[in-house]
Amino acid sequence: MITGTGIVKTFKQRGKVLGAREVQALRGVDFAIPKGGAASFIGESGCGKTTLGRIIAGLETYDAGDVVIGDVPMSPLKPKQRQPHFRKIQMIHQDPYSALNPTRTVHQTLHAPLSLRARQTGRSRSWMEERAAEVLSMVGLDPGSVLSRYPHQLSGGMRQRVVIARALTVDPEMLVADEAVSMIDVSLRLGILALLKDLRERLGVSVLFITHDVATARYIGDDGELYVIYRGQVVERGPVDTVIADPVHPYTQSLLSAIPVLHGLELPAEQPVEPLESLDESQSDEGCLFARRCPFRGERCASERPLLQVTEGVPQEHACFYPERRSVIARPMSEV
Amino acid sequence: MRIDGLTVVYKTPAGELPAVRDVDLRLEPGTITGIVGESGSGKSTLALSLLNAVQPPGRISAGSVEIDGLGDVVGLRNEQLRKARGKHIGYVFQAAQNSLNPLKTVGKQLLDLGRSHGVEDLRALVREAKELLGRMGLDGARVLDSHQHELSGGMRQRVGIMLALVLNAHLVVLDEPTTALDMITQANILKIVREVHAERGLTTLVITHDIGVVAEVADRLAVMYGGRLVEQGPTREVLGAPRHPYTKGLIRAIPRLVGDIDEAQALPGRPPTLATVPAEGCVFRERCPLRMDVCDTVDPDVRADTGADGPRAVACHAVTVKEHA
Amino acid sequence: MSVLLESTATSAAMRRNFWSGVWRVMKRKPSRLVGVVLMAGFVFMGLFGPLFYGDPLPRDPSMLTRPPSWQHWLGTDDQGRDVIALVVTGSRYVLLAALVTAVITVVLGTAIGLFSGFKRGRWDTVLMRLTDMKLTIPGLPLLLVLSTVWKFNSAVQMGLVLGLLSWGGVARAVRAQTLSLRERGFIEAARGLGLSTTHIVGKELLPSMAPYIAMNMLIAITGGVYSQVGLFFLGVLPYESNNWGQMLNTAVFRSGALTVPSALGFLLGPLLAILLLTLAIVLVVDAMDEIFNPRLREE
Amino acid sequence: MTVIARRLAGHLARGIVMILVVATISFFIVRSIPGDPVAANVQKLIEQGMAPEAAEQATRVLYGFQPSGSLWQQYTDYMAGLLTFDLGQSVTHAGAPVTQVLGEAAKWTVLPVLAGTLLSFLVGIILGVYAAIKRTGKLGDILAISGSLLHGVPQYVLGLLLSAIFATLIPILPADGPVDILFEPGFNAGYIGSLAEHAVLPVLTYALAAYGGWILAMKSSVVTVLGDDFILAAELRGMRRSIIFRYIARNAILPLFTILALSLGLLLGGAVFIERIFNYPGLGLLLLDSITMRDYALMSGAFLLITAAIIVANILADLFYSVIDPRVRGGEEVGA
Amino acid sequence: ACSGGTTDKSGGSGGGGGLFTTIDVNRPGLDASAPANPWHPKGNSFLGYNAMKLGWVKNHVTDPNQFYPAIAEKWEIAEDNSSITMHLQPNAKWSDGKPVTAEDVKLSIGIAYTQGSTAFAITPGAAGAAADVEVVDDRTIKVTQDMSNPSSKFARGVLDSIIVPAHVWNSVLPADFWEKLKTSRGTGDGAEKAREEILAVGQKVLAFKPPNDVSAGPFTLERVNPGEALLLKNKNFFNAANVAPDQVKFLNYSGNEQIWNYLTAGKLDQSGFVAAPTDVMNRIKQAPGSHLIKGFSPVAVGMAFNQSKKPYDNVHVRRGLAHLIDRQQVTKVASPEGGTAAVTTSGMHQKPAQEWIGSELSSLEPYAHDVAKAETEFKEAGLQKKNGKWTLADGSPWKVTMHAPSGFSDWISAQENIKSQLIENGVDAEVVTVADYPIYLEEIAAGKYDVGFWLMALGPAPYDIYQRLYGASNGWTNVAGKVKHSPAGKAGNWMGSSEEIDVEGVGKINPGELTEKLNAASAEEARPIMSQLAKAANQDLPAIQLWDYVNTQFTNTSRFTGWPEQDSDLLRLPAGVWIQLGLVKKKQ
Ligand SMILES: Nc1ncnc2c1ncn2[C@@H]1O[C@H](COP(=O)(O)OP(=O)(O)OP(=O)(O)O)[C@@H](O)[C@H]1O
Ligand SMILES: Nc1ncnc2c1ncn2[C@@H]1O[C@H](COP(=O)(O)OP(=O)(O)OP(=O)(O)O)[C@@H](O)[C@H]1O
Ligand SMILES: [Mg+2]
Ligand SMILES: [Mg+2]
Repeated sequence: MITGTGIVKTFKQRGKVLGAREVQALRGVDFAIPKGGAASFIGESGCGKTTLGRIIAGLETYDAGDVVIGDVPMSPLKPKQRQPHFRKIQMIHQDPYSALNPTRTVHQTLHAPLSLRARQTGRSRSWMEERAAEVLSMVGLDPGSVLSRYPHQLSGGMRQRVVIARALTVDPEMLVADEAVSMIDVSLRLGILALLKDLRERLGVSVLFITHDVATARYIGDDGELYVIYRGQVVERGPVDTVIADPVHPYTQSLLSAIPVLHGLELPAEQPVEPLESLDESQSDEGCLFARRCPFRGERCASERPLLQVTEGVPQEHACFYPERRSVIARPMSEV
Repeated sequence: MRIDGLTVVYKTPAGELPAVRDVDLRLEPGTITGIVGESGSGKSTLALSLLNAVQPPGRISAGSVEIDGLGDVVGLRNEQLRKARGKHIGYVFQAAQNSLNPLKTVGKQLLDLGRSHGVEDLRALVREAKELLGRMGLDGARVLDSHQHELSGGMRQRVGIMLALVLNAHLVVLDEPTTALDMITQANILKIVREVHAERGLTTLVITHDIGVVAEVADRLAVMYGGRLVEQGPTREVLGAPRHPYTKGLIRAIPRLVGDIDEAQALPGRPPTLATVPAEGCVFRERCPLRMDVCDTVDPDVRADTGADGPRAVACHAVTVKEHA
Repeated sequence: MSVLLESTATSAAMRRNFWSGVWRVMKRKPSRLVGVVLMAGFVFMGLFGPLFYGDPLPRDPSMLTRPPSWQHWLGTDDQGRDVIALVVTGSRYVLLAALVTAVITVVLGTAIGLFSGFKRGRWDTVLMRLTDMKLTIPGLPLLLVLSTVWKFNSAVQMGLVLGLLSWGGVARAVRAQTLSLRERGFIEAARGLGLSTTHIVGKELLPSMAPYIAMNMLIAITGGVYSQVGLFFLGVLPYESNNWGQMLNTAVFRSGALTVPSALGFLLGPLLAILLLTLAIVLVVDAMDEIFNPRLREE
Repeated sequence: MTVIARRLAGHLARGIVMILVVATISFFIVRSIPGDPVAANVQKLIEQGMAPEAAEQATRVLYGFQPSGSLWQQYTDYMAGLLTFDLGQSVTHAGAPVTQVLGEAAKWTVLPVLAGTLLSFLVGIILGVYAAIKRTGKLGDILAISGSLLHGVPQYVLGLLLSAIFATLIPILPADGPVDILFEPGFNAGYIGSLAEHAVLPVLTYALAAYGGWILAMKSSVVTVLGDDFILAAELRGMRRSIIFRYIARNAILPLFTILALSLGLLLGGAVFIERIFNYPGLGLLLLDSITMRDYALMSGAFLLITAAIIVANILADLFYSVIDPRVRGGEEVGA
Repeated sequence: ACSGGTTDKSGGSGGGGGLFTTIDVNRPGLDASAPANPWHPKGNSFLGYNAMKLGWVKNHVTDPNQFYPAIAEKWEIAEDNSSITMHLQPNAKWSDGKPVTAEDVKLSIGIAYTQGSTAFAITPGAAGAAADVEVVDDRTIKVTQDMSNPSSKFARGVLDSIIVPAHVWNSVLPADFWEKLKTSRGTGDGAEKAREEILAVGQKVLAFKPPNDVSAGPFTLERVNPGEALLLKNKNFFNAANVAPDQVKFLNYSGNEQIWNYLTAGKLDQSGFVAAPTDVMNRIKQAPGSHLIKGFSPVAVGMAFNQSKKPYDNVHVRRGLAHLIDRQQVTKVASPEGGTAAVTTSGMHQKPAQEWIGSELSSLEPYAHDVAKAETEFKEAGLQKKNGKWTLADGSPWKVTMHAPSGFSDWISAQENIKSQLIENGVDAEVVTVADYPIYLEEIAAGKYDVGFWLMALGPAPYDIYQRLYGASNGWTNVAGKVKHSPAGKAGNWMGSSEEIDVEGVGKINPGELTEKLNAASAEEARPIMSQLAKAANQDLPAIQLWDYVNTQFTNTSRFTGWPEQDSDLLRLPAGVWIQLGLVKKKQ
């Protein structure tokens, strides 16, 4: 179980003598991912998804709130002490090419964390070799042909699998996949998604999935939760299918409306929301963060900020004063 | 616009390899045609060859690109070619890439463009530009006064579209118009493309790797694989009833927002690169579930027929065999 | 086990591939071969040059400062010694000092750059301010000023001081590289996996920068040669009986190489040596640039 | 404009700190020079036949203004003097203020260095463009290699070669000082002509020394710009060649301004060689002379001035850069 | 406007017959900020041009008291050197038109006292100090010597004084100066205090900046640029009619090569000696109108030993080295034009040596280059030859480490040559340089070097000649007229010769005392002493005399003629003296 409570992160544009600029990347994010569970985060560019992922993976510090791994809160610990805990959470990067050292073969790449582990647990060299082959098989690669290759000799999908295999060498409890499939060819995407789901089921690894393609969130597992982030705040949270099918927050609705309709396979939505204008970062922080862009804003929105809450008749949590279910996504032809 | 037998080769240490092979494509006036294909399938190369702008070490080795009122672009040289670009064919670059001179304001670049094409009334040009930008939901005056870095990705893309259209080009090529854009911005841009296209009666070519984009805007859809056009036809038809095994696989591989998630299946194997595209036989055979012996040696012909919404074409031995059967 | 065997076999093949790539790069421009040959020549000269001549060098008191002739291709110096012999025997001091300079420059520069780029934070700020400062203070004038305090008694000391003064550029460049590599996923991944800093620096960062560092080392060698020869030329260092810079000094300020042509050979000797060394290193660095860039190598 | 002001403030602050540090360094170097210059000078005068008392007196006059007191006291005096541009007095210049001596010498350094920089800049960028366009051909190779060679070769090699060729072998240009000694200084054609004639070789040396750097920088800059999408985009919009060329040139030259300062630093630092070889009475020669004559106040002064010039050049180059680059002007950080 | 030869680069406004160009070899860096003060170490005051003395010493080889007239037209020296009476030029005027008077001279002498120079020393017991200055009349002045410690060079000391105008310089001397001077000649605290006060005045003198140059010489300073000093002809000079150049330009230079270039281009009318390699010298000679005039220069250079260091304490080692070193070769390499190889080590320059000891010179050991003899000497010293290398008696390695100051390229070149010669004959050697000459002097005096080059045989006075070998550097100092010897390694005695030398055919002598005697000796008295010292120096070899310097001057007849002859005594006086004496003529 990995939980986060009220995580806040503010970036200061550093350096210049006068006037530092501040960016509020996260404004108090709560989340909870049970062991073997899955959570997907969506939101438009710059809403803080990557930042959150990096914080959870221990690669970034945070200003307030806390990450709790198992039942150990991280804040009181010194950086050195946090390390073993954060090692249970492994990050899968968006760009599989840069995530692998071009000067090292797959064998060398896997060897380093394995030998560390072997040293810690007093295991032998042969264990390392076995384990290397094992994790590669786990991600669907043939150890024999892959081990001696350099990253540039692998395709994007294979590289991403190697990255996942490397993460598996330390027996992680959670994988943080930041846009893990967006740079992979369309035809190969599903393979990686299936792999992540498979790992969850077989190894009990939980998966934190960050994406801008909502559809992919469904492929991590149907028991997963979907978090919609807007400007560093979670505005809607609930089971994936529920949120997709019956979004209540206008922002979620806009986001889903923006997904292209596959004419020929799908029919346009019944209540689509007009596309939003692009995000303007310099907007004021007063009231609801979404108020300025919101097509359905009410009078409370300008002055008061809604918090994530459960309201009557709405299965998912949301941060809106006027939640209303709208069917904004396309319908499959087959249903009609 | 008619593309006939277009072949573009790149010079590599392994010799000249075709990135686009024997492509026939017809863009009907007033339609939006979408080309989809995975990375490296030759989409950009094809797009550039429409303007006879393939960059060295590449060159157009065969075929023609006939444009109404212009003739064969492949045969154009220097000044003629330059004049054709911009005035007849508008080209819109990928969004996040910087297609604007970072040191000059958009307005100045607009004037440069006008001067390059001998526009007499620059004032009118500016007016036109402002109007176009306004139509796309931007404050024209402000945008013209801005430098590239002062504009967001979506705004830049709109400026790109404006520059492509301001000289009244009737043919517009958009290469990956929404890649690297936010989905909300993407939806905006797509909406604009559709509207402007309709308003100005353009002939538009949208090139993308995202089927969703094509499905959203295009009337017709062409699928590229390994430098070949493997299938084309009206978007709805191709999506709804794909014929080529690659098209089928590709559509099946799209993660679905609705419906049964298990309907989607990954396509086995991986897309070819210039060096791994087979020199003869069907380019797709390595990943094809319907592979036959003939596929190894004979390049399938394009088989065209006319469907309900327009002509369809597919290049696959298996389809041909099935039809014959 | 078979996996391991196969991997060593392929890495041998990779190595072969590498060398054939190197050969390809070399062949592409024959000038690069010239560079390699020149470089080998200089190494040979520094190592074995002095063995070919007696100590002291043979001299002919009736042939003082003579222009080039068949007997002495670059003429003789003011003591009647052959200029080529002087250049060859003088190379050891110059090259040794330059090597020491280069090693110190690169080791120090890399260490500081790596530390700074890797640690970031306050240390980075401090070290980079220091580096900026180092880079802003003009090296040669500083050396001149230092020459009043420091006694450059041997080639090694010379190299030491020069090395201590010239790490700035390398540090800055290595830091930039480190920072950009740091942003690359694989370093972050290694940290996430809990790999030690030693591993990250030694196995992930350094190998990625090795070619770059090697090139810097070569360039640092030329830098070392230039500064010490320059200082000797200006005559601010204690007299050294056989050194390229001393030769320049004597040729210009004592033998009038810039007034009468007879001493030009004496002047040209060390100048040619420096030019050839520079050329050698420029050509080799040009080749290395391609060799270590897999894309260019395989083209 | 605020960005520029902020940058200027930052630079100035840093520049001042730098100058103080350099002043401190040179102060302590001077204090640690072995041997007592006063005693040594007495010895010298005695050797020249002066009576010991007289020698001591003469020396005292020369050194009478040397600061006295504790090292700390001397240091604070020195630094306080610095604030009022008082660098002490030069022993070898009859006790004239160091600033005056430096001012006299500075013009012989600054003008040729600027002329050389300008010349090399113009020629270097033109040939750099050429080298970039022809980078795959023989000519490009030759330009690049010659650029690297010239960039690498130290200034004294260039100076000596030029002097040997044009002053000794084919004596067509003078190398015996800044001006023909027989001309009466003043605003007359003969004198000015002679000044110009004597400046040819030093300026040429400066130019050659910097030229390599320009051509290499310009080449790589042009290659980068050529690869930039906006150039292809402009071409595809059918822009005129001349306009595209201007786009390339402006964008390629811009980053070169950051190198300008480096180049000036290189030239100023190398002035000592060029001035020695061509007997130019500039700052470099002054520094060299002050070192050989043990004129410590002058030595630190010259060193300080050369460093300060480089710092100022840095600041100016950066400011100029920020004024002409709209990205900086607008506040966005480019590069690092 | 001016006729006469111009250089090929003609067109300079100042070119032509009216401009005389020269350099001041002693002051390469002309200083625009320095005052026209002859006592200031960097002052823009050029002897013979805008700075005048009472007389110009003739530098006679044996008689120190011969002069050319300057401000003093004529003079009488008392038989016993006890006084000198000078009569000033009747029409001597300052450049501002005021006459030069005895008061001017007196003030100048007063200033000279503050500088402690030769005849006007205030140190108690100094040799040859003046006791009294008496203005006889407006144009006559008499100076008497303090006869408690007389010097034969007294008159020279007096006439060698620089004269400045009282109406400009008055302020530097306090009103009670002459009383103070009197007090200072006594003993006790009062005298001590007075001396200190006078020294304090000296500082004021050095720092004094005359508002403009008022000269009694043929020229006045017009202006100084960093690159040059321009002097204009003084119309009021007493011999102005015979002064040829209208202007004199002193040129600044930063290195010898610059002078070589000036000379090869024929741009200088005259220049003092600048070391130049043979090829450059030939090139200079080829310049149109260019001439080289050589004369006697009373100085030689020797390789001196620190006898506190082994094995240099052994005279046979020194002699062996003397035989080993080919002085001809050394001179040819190091100073082909500016020196002649020393015929032998006599402690004297060859020319005065002939004057002083004549035929006896030939009986001295010439230390001809002879390797066999060197080996014999080394063996006698107990050195051993192992594998062709000489080692010390105890078998430990021996390396001759020679020191030289950095800037002295001829010395370094000579040492490099000696080094080669020594190594070729099995004696290991090295050359070490020291940052600069003052430090060199300091360190050599402190006994830090084994072997160093040493200027010797200074002239022309006999005392000066040997004072370099048997003076302070070897332990002998004159304290209040008494000779004192400090042991080796103390009080600047770095050579460390023994106090008494048993000279073959002469017997035991104390060279230091003998040298001191030369101070007051007449030429006749000096002759036998010189002979004894020559023998001592030749036999004991505290230094191996390498070469005698030659006074070489460059002149150019393109614009001016009438230069001194070869070997002329005038060569040792500044060219300004040649001009004021009317020798130099415009070329017709
Ligand atoms: N290191 C940093 N320094 C300063 N600001 C940062 C930094 N990293 C992120 N930010 C800012 O924090 C905000 C959130 O960034 P983040 O990368 O988490 O967004 P994201 O949701 O991952 O966006 P995308 O979909 O584009 O990847 C952005 O405004 C970004 O500019
Ligand atoms: N300059 C070049 N030299 C050699 N090969 C090239 C060059 N440019 C493109 N190619 C090759 O041509 C093929 C087609 O490239 P193209 O850029 O047209 O693909 P694309 O479909 O646009 O891919 P993407 O989706 O990645 O933009 C690719 O295999 C590519 O490797
Ligand atoms: Mg992100
Ligand atoms: Mg593309």
